[in-house]
Amino acid sequence: MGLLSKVKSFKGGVHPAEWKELTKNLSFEQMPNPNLVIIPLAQHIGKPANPIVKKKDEVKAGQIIAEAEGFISSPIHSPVSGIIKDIHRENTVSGFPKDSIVIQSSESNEVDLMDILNPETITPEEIRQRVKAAGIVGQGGAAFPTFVKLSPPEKTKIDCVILNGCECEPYLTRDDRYMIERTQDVVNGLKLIMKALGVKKGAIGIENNKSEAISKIRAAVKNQNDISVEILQTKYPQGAEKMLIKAVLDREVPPGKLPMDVGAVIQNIGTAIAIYDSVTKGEAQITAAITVSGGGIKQPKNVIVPVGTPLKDVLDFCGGVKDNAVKVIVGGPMMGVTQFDFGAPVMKATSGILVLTSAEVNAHPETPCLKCGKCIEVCPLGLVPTKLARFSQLERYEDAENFGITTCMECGTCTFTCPANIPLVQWLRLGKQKVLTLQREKKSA
Amino acid sequence: MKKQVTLIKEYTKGIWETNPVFKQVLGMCPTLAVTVSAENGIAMGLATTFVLVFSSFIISLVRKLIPTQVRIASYIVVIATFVTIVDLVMKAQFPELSVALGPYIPLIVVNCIILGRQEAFASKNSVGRSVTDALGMGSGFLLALFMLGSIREILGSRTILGFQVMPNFYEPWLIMILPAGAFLTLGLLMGTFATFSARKKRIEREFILKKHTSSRQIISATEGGAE
Amino acid sequence: MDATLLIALATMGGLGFIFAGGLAIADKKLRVEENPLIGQINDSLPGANCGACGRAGCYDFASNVVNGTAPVNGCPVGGNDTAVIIAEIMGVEAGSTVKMVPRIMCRGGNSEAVKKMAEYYGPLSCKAMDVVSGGDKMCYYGCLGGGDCVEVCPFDAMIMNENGIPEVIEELCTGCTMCVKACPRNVIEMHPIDRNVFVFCKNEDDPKSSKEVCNVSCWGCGICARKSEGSVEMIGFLGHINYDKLDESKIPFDKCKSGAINHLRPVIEDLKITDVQNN
Amino acid sequence: MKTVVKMIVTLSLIGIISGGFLSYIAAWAAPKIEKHRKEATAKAIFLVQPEGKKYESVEKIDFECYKVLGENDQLLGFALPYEGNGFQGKIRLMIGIKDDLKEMTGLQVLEQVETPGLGTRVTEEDYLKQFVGLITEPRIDWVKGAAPDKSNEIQAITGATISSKAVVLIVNDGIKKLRSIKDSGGKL
Amino acid sequence: MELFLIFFSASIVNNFVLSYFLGICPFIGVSNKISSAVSMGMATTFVMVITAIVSWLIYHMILVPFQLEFLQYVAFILVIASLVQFVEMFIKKVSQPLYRALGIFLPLITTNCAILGLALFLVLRDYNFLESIVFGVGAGAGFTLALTIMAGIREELDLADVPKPLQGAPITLMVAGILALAFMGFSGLL
Amino acid sequence: MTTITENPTYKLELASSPHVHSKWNTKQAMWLVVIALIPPVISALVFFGFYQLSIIAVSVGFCVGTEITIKKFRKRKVSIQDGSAVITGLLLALILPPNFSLVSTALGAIVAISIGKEIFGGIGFNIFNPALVGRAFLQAAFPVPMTTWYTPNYSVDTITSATPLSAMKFDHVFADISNMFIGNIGGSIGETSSLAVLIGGIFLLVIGIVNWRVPIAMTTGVIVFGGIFWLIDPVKYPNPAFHLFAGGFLFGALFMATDWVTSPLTAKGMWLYGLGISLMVVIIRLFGGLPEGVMYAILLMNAFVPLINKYTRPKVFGGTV
Repeated sequence: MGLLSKVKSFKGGVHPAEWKELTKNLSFEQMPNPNLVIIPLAQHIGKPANPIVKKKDEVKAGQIIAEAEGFISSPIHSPVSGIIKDIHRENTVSGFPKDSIVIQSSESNEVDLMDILNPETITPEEIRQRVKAAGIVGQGGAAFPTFVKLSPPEKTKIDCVILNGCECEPYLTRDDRYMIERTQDVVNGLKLIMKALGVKKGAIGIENNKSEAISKIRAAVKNQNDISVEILQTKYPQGAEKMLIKAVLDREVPPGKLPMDVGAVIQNIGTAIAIYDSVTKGEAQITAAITVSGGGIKQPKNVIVPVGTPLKDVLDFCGGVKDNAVKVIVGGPMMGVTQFDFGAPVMKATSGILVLTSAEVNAHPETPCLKCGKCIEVCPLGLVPTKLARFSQLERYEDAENFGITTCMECGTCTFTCPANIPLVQWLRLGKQKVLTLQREKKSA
Repeated sequence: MKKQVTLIKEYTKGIWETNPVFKQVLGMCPTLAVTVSAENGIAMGLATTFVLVFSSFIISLVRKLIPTQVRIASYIVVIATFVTIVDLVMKAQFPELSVALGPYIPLIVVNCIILGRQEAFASKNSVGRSVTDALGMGSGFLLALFMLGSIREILGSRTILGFQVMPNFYEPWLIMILPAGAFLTLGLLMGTFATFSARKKRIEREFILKKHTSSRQIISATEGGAE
Repeated sequence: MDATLLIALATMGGLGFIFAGGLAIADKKLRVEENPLIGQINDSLPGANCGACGRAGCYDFASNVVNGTAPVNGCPVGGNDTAVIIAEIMGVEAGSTVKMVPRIMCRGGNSEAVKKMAEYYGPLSCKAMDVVSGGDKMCYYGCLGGGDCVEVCPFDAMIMNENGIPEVIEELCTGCTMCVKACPRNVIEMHPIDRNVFVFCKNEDDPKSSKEVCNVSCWGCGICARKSEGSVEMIGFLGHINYDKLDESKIPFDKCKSGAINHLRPVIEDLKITDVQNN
Repeated sequence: MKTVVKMIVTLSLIGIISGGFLSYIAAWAAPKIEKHRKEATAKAIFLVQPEGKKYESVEKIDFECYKVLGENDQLLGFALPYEGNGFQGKIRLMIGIKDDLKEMTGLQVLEQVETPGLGTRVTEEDYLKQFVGLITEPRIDWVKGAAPDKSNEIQAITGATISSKAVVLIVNDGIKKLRSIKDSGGKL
Repeated sequence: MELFLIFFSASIVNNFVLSYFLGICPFIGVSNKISSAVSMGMATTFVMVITAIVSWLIYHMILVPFQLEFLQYVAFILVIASLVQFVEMFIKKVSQPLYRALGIFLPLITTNCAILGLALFLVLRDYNFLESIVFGVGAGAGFTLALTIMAGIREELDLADVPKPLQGAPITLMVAGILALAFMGFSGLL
Repeated sequence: MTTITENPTYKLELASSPHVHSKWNTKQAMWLVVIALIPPVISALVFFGFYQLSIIAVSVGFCVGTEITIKKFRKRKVSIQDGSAVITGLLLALILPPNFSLVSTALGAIVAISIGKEIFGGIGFNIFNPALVGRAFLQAAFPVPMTTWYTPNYSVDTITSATPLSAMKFDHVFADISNMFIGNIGGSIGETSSLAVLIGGIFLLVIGIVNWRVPIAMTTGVIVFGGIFWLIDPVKYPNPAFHLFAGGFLFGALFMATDWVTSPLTAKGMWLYGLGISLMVVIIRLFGGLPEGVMYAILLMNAFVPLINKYTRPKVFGGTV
């Protein structure tokens, strides 16, 4: 195949066990509407949405129940038909309670749809408006409102759109399945994004462990000169924006800057599908495609669930949790969040629910740092995690800032590698938060 | 401005509370260099005390006459004069000791203890008080030097003040009379001092703690409210 | 010998003359204006320039004190006396007002009080726990029990009690507020030592939620506010004591079901060390 | 201006007083110090030339050297203070040699800064007594680990080879210097 | 070659701090940050060179001709104290940035035994004028080296769990002890 | 919060991401180092006899004992099972001369752990290699026994012999390289047999416990620096191969300098560190007063590691902050 010679990548990174075979070959299943859905108003980065319904209101699936508040925000649609039960604080998968709308769903399966647009004749402005109206947020995990990404400032020159098909997190197979099952839609979604941004160059970056997806996508873009398929080394965190840009375009995003600033826009496979669906079917983002996997779940599955479904319902749909489970994680195992409340709901950007056993977690007690330097070797961002963690532990935030702690993206490679099992990411996250707070204080003072 | 304390207190504080070597970490150079034996330590301590006392005497005597700009220069000349006297007398009367203490006698001039006491104390206090303070500091310094010297001599050459105290089968650790040994011993000794101070503090704290737990001020949660 | 004596006198006198003159001229020509406080503090320092403070000499230390980057008691050579003088120069008053001590506004410790949903794994430090889903206690307002305040106290004036909640040993506390800064949840507040009544809760949630996560939380029922004639005010779902108008006798302690509003147990003088030793 | 005058006067005065005081003390101490120095030299000289009764400085050479005279003022040999590099610093020796410069009468170490316990063993009697009666021609040599079998050899100290060697080299150098003066017809 | 040996000996093999115990006070006091250690080292080197020049001149031009060797301590220290004060004032006037970087360390140098020790060594070892200067530079470089290494180690130790009683001066002394052990490896190089 | 579900039957863990972990942990790595030290131990017994086993036992025993005592005294968790004290004990024993006094060995072990490690706060915080601190202390304390060497397979009346390095230094005799490779020479207990050291060291390199950069940098350095002098004067100076196999070079390169804690963090730093060690080794061996300098060279470079780390910090991705 000659693939090996062309495999692109970045410096650093790790190779965690993949575990993708659990769900790799399973098609998506549609999950029935749950009895109760909980919709947090902050499902995206930026300002939380503003609820426009009241308690006891009746809503239809697809109806807007909360409006975007400000530029970086996103509207929220009801995923089910039913009655608003309450609007108050609920636990979320992020681990912190947020103001949420609780809807008691009714039997009705009726869905409010927007008008269908023709992807061939649609204008860039129409795409942006549709993306905004559909409440689409990035599916990569950060949940950045997609509409904002598609509206770069005038001065910024963008020359390439990269579709992120890496899915470098272990276990997760959602993007892989999307590329296999809806190959053409992925490509069409990419075209819509390119059109919205007026960009002539598109690329789909796929890790070389997804051979089926690669061959299907390759076939789909065979006659497209403006879209290339980039085969990337299977390595975590290949799917991180900065790493992907480095691998595909060999450009480095400076700390504190966005991919836009080096002329690239990254979109997730799931986002492309969502954009395509919103245009061609008029669907708002009211479902989430997620991988439910791990050694602790009885039937690993790729499922499509209504946004707001409590974890408990999803887990039950997949056969329930085995008794030897120790961790329930929303997101991938490297960057996801452990759950303690199964009442917390699936959000728009949720990519997976993992139930892990202690054998998979492979946790050992923490021992002192031996300065082996492995964390530095694997850090894709050229940081010194061991020092940064210690600075943060000793509250020496100024030193941490000087060592570039704000660059950290919490990818978890350092902690994964650390032979001393030091929770580096935890300390780094803490330090980063403190440093950012201090910076803000300094600016306002 | 300052609380007047008794002369006895003025004397004893230099020995323990503000011991120049262990607490203030001053005068390290002679402390480390000459304490190869207890005898050298005593000699150096006496020499330093001599200079300290006489400089304090002179400076507290003339403290009001010296303009601030030439303060340090004047003090240091006075100190240097006394050091030279010590040096000459030692060379004349105790030639062997003078060889052992070698180049470190002149360095008494720049021993921070002496200049420090002049600036901090002698230049602000009466003659009697200054001399007492100088004697105290000198004694503290002497004590520290003697301790360090004894330990190094016992371990490094099995003797103390020339008398053999360690059995013959004990092989002397030559490192103790090398620079490295000096650093390590002083470091450990200071650590030991600090441990004792910390222990004293901890015992005090435990005493208070006992009182505290018996009269605990925050109602524990299980006692709850009215229910 | 006389010649030597004369030459010696001449040399030393000459050297003294030259350097004194040089310094005098330098003093006149090269004088640089600066904050007079620095000079004052510098004068009160031992002047040995020994570097024991970790600064480059006494003058540097003095300017650091004036800038606020060095503590007034930072000179180990001068000791306490010097520290007092410097503090006076700097206008730092000591002990002029009522002593302030930290109070912990949470009682939800390890006992049944607070619900825990999962076992926390990771460093036992409040600030680190706080970034992992806000710790393992269901309450997002209360004490995390990691003991950061105990750790940070420079005077060893804090201990964790058997309930996993920190306690202040008032005799040792100097009111430095290090613990207040260390608490990621802002559970610790500074209060005058003679204050006796507090609302031991920070939970601002609605009654249902706060009741569900903790037995000793303020449920926000507001009964204390209604009955105490202004001694307690409700802000949202949380009671706040108005210390200006406080009348202890008006507060219906027995009406507070959770006991969130409460007073410190009075110091029982008779219960002394003997009791503890008997245990 | 007044302060300037005061400064100058004070410092000069202190300088003058100090200078005067010190000259006085120095005048008292100098002869004693000189005496100690002489005594120390004499002691070393008679240690390396045990039969000597008297000594006098050799004139007209550019380094220090003493003639040692016996009971009847006959020339026994020379005592040469000589220094060179040891293991860690300078070693200063007092070399005792017969007047024909062919046989040593003794050796003393005046100053050294060798490693305590190792290099300092060159000051021990066991080592130094090897030099008594040692033949210096063609040069002094050393052997290791075994007893010397030639009359111009000494045994180096185990573990302090460098210092032992250094001492031998210094002695050789010193003797060479004396010899060169003698050979060039100089008067010793 | 002779000059190089003097430099090498003064800076490494017979390091002032680690084998002569000179300048220990600032070595312990100012070695907590690399930046200040380097500045202190530079300032000391600067003063050492000046001291070497001036004290050589005073000794050989005044004290020896008039047989006043017994005045050397008084004379040297007077020179050093005044000189340092003068240099400090001068730098403070001329360049504030330089003063902040270097000048503030100057007062600390007056009572630095290393300076007086240097002056006395010059006399003891009978160096000529050029050798004196090289010796001054070498000693200064050695002092800077020891100070910088120590500062590096102490910055590292700030992150370590050093037992409380050993924190500060004791651990510094013990590290110095181990450093002295390590520097023994160079013994006999010259 | 109306929807809190009741606690399930299984125990849930709350922890920070990432939630999976690589297979390596410190304990495992440490014990693998112990395994890698078995060949040198065997070579010690083969060449110098079974008395050496008691030195090793005393050294390990006192290291472990000291660590436990200090940890107890400081009221810290005793973590002896991580094997670090055992390694220190083994390393210390293997760099002592054969037939060394057991009392002194015990002293060395105590110093190694207490002054070499615990005063800094225990494992991970030490600046210097503990075993080398112990050995340097012994060298300074008992210089004579520490430089008394025995020939391998000595008979009843023990014969002291010179190490190849001291023979080179003082008598300009170069030992046979093949003997040096096998270990049939005088020297420290575990250092003499280059073969045994290589077996253990390469095992560590292959399983990836030690970073290859340090040993490679040291080897390159010693070949280059040693080679330069050899080319200048092949009679006076030994060839690079001699440097490589003599004394404790290989042992130092593979087991001492590669110590995680006391070596630099970054690749660039490791190169600098290795080259620095080898330069110092060559200088001390050829010009210093001591015949062997690997120990001092490593200790000296240990002191430089904080500075090396500071100045070889990797570039932050995308430029400076």
